[in-house]
Amino acid sequence: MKLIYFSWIRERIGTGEEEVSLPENVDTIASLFEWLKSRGEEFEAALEYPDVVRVALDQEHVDDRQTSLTGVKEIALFPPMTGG
Amino acid sequence: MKLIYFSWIRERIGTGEEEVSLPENVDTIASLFEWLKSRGEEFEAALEYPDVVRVALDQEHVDDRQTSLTGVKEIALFPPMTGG
Amino acid sequence: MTKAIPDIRIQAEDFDISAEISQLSEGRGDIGAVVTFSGLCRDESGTLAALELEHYPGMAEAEIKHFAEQAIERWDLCGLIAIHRYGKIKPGENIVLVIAASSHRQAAFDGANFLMDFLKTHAPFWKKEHLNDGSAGEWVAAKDADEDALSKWDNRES
Amino acid sequence: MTKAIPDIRIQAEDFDISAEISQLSEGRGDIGAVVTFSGLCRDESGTLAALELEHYPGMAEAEIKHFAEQAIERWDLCGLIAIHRYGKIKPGENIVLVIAASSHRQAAFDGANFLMDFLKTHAPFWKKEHLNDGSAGEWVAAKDADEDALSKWDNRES
Repeated sequence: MKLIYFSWIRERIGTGEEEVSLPENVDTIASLFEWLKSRGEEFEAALEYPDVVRVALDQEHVDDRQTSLTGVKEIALFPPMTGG
Repeated sequence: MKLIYFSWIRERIGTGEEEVSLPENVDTIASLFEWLKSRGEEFEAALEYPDVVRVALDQEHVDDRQTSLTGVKEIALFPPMTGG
Repeated sequence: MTKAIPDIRIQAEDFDISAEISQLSEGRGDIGAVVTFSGLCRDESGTLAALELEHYPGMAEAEIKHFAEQAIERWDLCGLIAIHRYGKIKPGENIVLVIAASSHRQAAFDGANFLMDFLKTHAPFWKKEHLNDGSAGEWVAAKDADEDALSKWDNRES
Repeated sequence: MTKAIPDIRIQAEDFDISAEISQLSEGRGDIGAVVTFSGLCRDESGTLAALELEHYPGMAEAEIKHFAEQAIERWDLCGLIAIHRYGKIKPGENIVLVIAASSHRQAAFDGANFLMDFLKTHAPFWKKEHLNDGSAGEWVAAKDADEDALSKWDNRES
């Protein structure tokens, strides 16, 4: 499973992407957030305000935090977009 | 007094502009229209549908047909504009 | 802040949009958005050979300037250019260009859109068609839809 | 009629608006209106040295394409180009370009405006400021106004 981070979330975590093996009980976005926060204070800082963190599963925006991660290959976390 | 005609009004009248001396009783746009129509069938054809004819006095649009012509130097008659 | 002065040109020649944008924005740090509108001559499904554009010199510039100044005032534009061509124009060629520059994007969109709506209905230009089959073309009729388009600028806070 | 295919590019390089318009309209007789939007880097009253734009490769193209296809469908556009730059961009330089071509002017305005609103809020780009005084810049915060701007495309007949 590939995790990708952008903008200040990337800066707080200290890396742009990583390969991880998720524990079996980490099967939704909500549980992913909990698991990430348990991995250290850089992750806690990045997810300090989880409501502002946007999520894309295999490059598609997903709002519902109960969405299943089954079959997903790439998860991206990033703040609200500021393009244009 | 200079009269200027554009588009199909110019074509029907057969000239783009002319210098005229208005009779004393021709002192509004409405009376100008009546006087022009008396000048021949080319003018009658040009003013056949007077409601669609637009008028500019000294290069300013004027809607009210009772507007006075006193002091006006240039009167233009033309159909609805189709620029852009 | 000094109000921007609209740059209005009535000309036979074509225009270069990139060059006009550069002229407007070069060396300025306050412009965040530039909207351009260019109107082109359509071929009307291949029937049209050219449009011939007649205008009222003097009044054409004055009318466009009048509405351009309204647009600058209403949307606090940084700059506004309007170029309208006259003479014979072939399908695919440019007829008109409006460029609005602003700090913010909606102001640039609205300023350009507003000026185009007024230009269509208030600027003294008339178009005559020249047809490909050689027959005498008609003067293009004014459209009610163009007149109706003006209403979107009534009583609206920008 | 075949639907137009949007031309989406994410690139470091600048773009030339006239060249892009030519590419879109050359040899076509059905295009009557071309609207371009270019977004430029402002200097924020002289405090900004540059913006640094980060993006999500792959998803950026896909997201813009998704909304570009919606715009083409909704306004029956003849053509649509979107170019978004990434990397370091200095004040006065271009960031983004949208070009919408249509037979009619309001469709071109609306198509370009719609795509810009969605690009601002849905395309995965993030801007970081680099300041002139050398201090570490902030990541630009998303604006509620940009989110609100989307509502004008709801439940509206075009």
